Amino acid sequence: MTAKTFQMDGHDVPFEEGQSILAAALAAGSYVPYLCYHAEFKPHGSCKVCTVKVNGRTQASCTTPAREGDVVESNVDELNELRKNLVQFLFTEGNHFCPSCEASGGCALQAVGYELGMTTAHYSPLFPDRPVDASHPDVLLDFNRCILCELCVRASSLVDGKNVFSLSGRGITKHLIVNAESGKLADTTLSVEDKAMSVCPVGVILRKRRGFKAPIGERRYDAHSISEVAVAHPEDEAK
Amino acid sequence: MTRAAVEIPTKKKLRVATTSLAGCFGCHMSLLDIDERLVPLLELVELDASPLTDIKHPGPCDLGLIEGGLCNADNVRMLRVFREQCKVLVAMGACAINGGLPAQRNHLDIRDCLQTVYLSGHGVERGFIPNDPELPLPLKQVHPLHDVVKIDYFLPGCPPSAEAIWQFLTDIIAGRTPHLGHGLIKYD
Amino acid sequence: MHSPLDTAEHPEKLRRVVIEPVSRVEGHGKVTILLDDQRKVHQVRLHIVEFRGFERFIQGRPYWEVPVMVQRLCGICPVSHHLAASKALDAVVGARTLTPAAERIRRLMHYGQILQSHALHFYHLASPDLLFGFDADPRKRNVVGVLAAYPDIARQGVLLRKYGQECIRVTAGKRVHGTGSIPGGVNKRVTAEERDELRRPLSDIRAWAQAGVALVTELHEHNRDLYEQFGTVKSSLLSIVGRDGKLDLYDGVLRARDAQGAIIFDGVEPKDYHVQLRENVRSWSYMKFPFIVSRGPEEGWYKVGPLARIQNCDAIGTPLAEAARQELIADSHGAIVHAPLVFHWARMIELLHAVEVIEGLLADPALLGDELVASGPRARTGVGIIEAPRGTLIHQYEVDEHDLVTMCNLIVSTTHNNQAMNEAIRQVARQHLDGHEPTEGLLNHIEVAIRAFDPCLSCATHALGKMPLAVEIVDAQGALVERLVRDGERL
Amino acid sequence: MALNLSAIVARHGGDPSRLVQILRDVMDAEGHVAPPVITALASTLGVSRGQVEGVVGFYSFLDSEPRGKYRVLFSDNITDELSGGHELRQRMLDAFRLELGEVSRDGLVSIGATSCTGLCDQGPAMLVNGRAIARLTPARIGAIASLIRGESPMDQWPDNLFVIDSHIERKDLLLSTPLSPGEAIDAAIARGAAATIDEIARSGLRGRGGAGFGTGQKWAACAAAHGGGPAERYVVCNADEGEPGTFKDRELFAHYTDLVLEGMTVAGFAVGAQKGLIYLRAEYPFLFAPLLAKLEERRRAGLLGRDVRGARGFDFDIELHIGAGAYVCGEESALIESLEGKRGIPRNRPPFPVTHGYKQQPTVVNNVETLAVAALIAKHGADFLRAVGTAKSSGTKVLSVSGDVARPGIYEYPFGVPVARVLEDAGARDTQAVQVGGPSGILLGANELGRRISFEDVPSAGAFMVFDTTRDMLAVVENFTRFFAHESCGFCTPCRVGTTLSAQMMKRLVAGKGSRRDMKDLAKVTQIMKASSHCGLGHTAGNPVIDALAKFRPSFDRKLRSLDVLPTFDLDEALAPAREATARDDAEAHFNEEES
Repeated sequence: MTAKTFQMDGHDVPFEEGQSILAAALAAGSYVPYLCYHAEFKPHGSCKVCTVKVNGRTQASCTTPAREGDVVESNVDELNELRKNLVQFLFTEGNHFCPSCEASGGCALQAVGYELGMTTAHYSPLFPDRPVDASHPDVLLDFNRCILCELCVRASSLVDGKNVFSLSGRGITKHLIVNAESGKLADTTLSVEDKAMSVCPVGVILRKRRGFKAPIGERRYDAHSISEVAVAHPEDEAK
Repeated sequence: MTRAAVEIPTKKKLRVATTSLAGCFGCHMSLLDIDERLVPLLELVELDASPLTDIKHPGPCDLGLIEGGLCNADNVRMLRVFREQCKVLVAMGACAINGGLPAQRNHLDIRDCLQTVYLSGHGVERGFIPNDPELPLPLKQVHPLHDVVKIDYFLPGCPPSAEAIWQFLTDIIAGRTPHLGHGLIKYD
Repeated sequence: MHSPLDTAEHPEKLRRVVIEPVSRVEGHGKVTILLDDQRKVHQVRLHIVEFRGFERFIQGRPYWEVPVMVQRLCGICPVSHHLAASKALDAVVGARTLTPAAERIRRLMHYGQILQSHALHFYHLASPDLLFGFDADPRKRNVVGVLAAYPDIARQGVLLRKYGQECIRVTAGKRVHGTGSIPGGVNKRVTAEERDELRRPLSDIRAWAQAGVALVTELHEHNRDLYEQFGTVKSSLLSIVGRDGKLDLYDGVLRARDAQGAIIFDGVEPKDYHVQLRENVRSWSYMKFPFIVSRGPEEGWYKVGPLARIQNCDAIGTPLAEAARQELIADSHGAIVHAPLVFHWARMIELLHAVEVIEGLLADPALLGDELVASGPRARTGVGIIEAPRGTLIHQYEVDEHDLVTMCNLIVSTTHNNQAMNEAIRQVARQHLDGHEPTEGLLNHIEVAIRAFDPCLSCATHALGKMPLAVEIVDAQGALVERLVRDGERL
Repeated sequence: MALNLSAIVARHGGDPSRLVQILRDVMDAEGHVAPPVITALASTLGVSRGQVEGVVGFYSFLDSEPRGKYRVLFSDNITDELSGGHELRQRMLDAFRLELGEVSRDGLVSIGATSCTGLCDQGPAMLVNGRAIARLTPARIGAIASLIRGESPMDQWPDNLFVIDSHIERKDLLLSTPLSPGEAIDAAIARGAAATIDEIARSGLRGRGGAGFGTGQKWAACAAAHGGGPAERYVVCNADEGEPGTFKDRELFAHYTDLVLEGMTVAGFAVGAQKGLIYLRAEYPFLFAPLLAKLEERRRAGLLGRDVRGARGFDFDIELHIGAGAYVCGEESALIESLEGKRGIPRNRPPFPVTHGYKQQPTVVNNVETLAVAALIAKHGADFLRAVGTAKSSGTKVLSVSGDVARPGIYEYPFGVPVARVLEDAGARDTQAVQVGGPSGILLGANELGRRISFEDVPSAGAFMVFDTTRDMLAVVENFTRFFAHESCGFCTPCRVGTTLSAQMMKRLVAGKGSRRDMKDLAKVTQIMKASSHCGLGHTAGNPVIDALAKFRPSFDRKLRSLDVLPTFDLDEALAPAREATARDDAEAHFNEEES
């Protein structure tokens, strides 16, 4: 029995029933940029960076199940331009000061920006006011860098069973909140062993007093680009 | 010390002006970090206004490299002079591109910033906020260059590496569209 | 005592000459000069015109971010800020003593920085004045001109700087704004390969550094009167010295001498700096004016930087540099030297010293150790003082129980020299401008004096910025009569 | 106003899916939902605190911080704006010396803006503590300000303030065919469920909410879901009429209540549902009590409840849910999320609501008008509808006509009616443009008035806003971009950021401070939203901009200055705080006009 396949950028990509286009592509060694996807969680498709064209229609590849015979375009100028714009949107919306960010070099947002050749966020930055939460003895939350991927929300709810994180607000005021009347992380049950501690693709959820321990050259995306890392260890990357 | 014969070059060189607005000069340092390649570069490039020369205001130039964001009124005025004079204008480095670290004051009230530094500053005696007309006033927020003028190219990094700057300049000199290949785009 | 040229009695009746931006310095500043109808100078001020507010927005940030963040005060001496902040935060994380490897790696980073910055300042920025003359053709009075006229000197300058930058890259991860130093130590070990790579060019580097000292000595001897008189104003001196009294640019205690060389204070621990130093604010500069408390704001100002350091210490611990220092002392027959142009000489002696220190560090097996971080009982505050290339640099932080910075105070090298630079340019104005129509060449004299201090106006703009030159002549009503743009070829 | 939280929770059966309703009740009782109340609610309902806080933060009419004792919200639709709403709003702000969105220091009053309140035929309009007041005039504003100052309880305010007029100007098939309660249900029961669905399908009835999906097809899919086997099926009436410029559902519920409820019941019978849910927007508080009374009346008449109309086993009842101020909940899957007590975030599809809808059960979501028409088809048969309209758009369309017309109101026409005909009937003169279907619809220029309202040509959910030649079309589009920025749910990147950037750029352009780059970027941003947004809101948010750029280019060009790029911020104003701190006012402390 031959495996089911769809076509992506002219190559056959095998997939298992129920697998998304993104998961199948990554498993087959074809990189599609993404930010809010994580192999361990049900995809929800909010960042839209993984948008591909399926039979001519743009769709988020993480939430679109692969189907036999689909013709998928991914690594084409039009879509890469679209993705670059979405990454520019994210940079415009938050306060992404890479030069002093301890996640720099290991940050997926930054690495996808590199991958897509982004040299500027282009739009007029919004410079939102997002105070940090340092109340927890071992964890710092720097909301300035949040891209609202909800991976921490999902990890805390589904793996840790704690619901430490939620979202509030709407539109451009949507923001991450913690599950405490004080609004402070210290008043939640978060612990450093939680899954939610390890899923943030950017620099929001940080172990305190660990910043800059990894020297330049040894950070996650220093030696290899995110496209190489993501297809070399798709499961690992998703973690 | 041996003194070589000085030749005032006559060949048409690429005329380049550089400046630092609300920057730290790190981008200029990175430009100097091309090291020995400065020699061949300066055979192809004529420096106009720049922190490295005594030309204080740019004349008509082929290329303007600007480091630093817009922090005060003077920055805005100087940027506009550069835009008028330079055919191609480049935002060099994080500050020029997104305000950079100085933009971390953007969520603060500038009045409060000034007060903290000059009135309640540690070890300050008889403090007050400097208010002489010689001093340019700070803007409410720090802005990237493209908030005020058209920018032709963005050269990211804090600072962009010497390799990135070299690649960019050699592309421009050769008349190519500058392209930062893999590993040369960095935001930190 | 402030010179009378600080503030004119009737500024509204005077014409205003502006040098903006001051060029071939690191940063943004401008000079204004007020003259009367007889071209007599009534007021001269160096304004630091930019305000960046680092001290404020660092508040609320986690302390471990600070050493990386504060580097953006200055791209010319980022390592100085990187290390001064790290040292202050060493105290916060309780790292009373660094591991041997961390201590050496930081020193390698720092002396690499001294080397590259001094090379930059002398060869790329200041040497055109000294080699071509203060009023030489402004079109060639720059590093490009030096490259054309003195290719060997320029090339040595470029390579000396490169070497210093490589020391930084190896220890900090990149040449400008690395991340190598962290509270309690460093994050990156030095490998044997990296060490060997740095050792390879050392003999050339040493030779060029010696040639540099020889060059300034020669320049000084060729024009002794100018070098000794130009902008010379007496003041106190401040620096840190090693606990053994020798020159130490990375660590030590504060020592101040008066203009004659008598000790004002000595052995002051960094954490007690505020007992000895306070700051004043003037309306016309975003840069503050520090002074020695015991002398008061009027007379307590002082010089920092190479010239202060090599006269403040008891000796330099490396032989070549100490020999050069003795030569300088002998030249003035042991009297304290205050001449700004002699800063260049002192600077080259320190450059040579930096090469020697680096040589020693590279020969020290402890440099390759892999124990990088120390810690101990936490503290709420920390002060880090280091001798940056252009002078004493003070960083002070308070960190709360949540690890956030609640207070930041920075006194950067250039700020210490604020009054001294102002006094020097007033002196130059008296010596060279009084009664003359201010030409481009004459105005460059002002800048030459500023450059001698190697001001890092970028640093100074945690409250600052840049220096071109335009001369605006206004009539008594303040209307613009004439505008001379001191713009090199477009004057 | 002591808060009896347990009583409120008990009233809703302690059901977490009623969270939005519970929070509305808390708002009514206390004016805001305080953090301790959120904590208490979460623990009582057994959900995470973050979920409750997230819901409070999502809906416009729920606040976690105290607003004024009198919460005044001015409707900010373009029709309100054109009829002087902004001036009246300013008058009221001035009266209380407040900034927009501010609460007075004594906590007496807060004045803000809200999206279209569906009173476009009688604007400008406002909501005070959720109660709608239309036909605002300076005199009314003055009266309201006095009442507030006097802290007069709202139930003692003059009744005439709260009168909502009805302007049904033209009736056609739907609005003029009488139906006695129970007639359609009886017909459906007689025909049988499957045959009723067939009849609906054969009629060509398409959803009146705008998308035009075949109603029969939808019902059939729901009935067949889970293999047609046992499931809890639901019929949801989407009365979250949030599209600015539309108010036809308001009139249908006010005057054709039985017809709508009859349609729901028919749908329930056809798909095998036992429960119907009405999701009614919060902006129509004047409909709540009559509707609840009508439901009770129908229960008493055997039109709802067990064995409806005597049909054994056909148990069907209808529950009323009120929204809390979120346009996106008009999207059917967001509406379902909201019905379940959550933030109104559109779901990923597939699966579709017809198989996995409310509580993951097969669910039909239909527009108010669709259900009303369905009732008539059940009674009169498919051909009744097919007889009017066009080939692919059978039947009629109820339009909400507002803006620059002599007679704003409700107009029903057979599909295929030319736009010009509507304009003529409504008394429009010198028409410059018509926005059909609201901001997410189509903007027609004066040369397109021959186009026809139909799924084949110009589809419409009902809004029909008219702009005469005196209007600045840029200001119109700017209002729309502001609307979308306010209403984006924020789930996906393109819509969350794109709507905000569009609104900023349009604001600059309208103020004459925009640049060619802004125009280029506007086109780009709208394209990105269209291509990659998660739901219809984002897909259509750029429509007015795209249409205006194509059709009203001169309006843009007139406002552009010649520079390619202009500052994105006001330079001189950016120096104001530093001027204040330094007490400077010299020339150098300003950007002169030329520089700015």
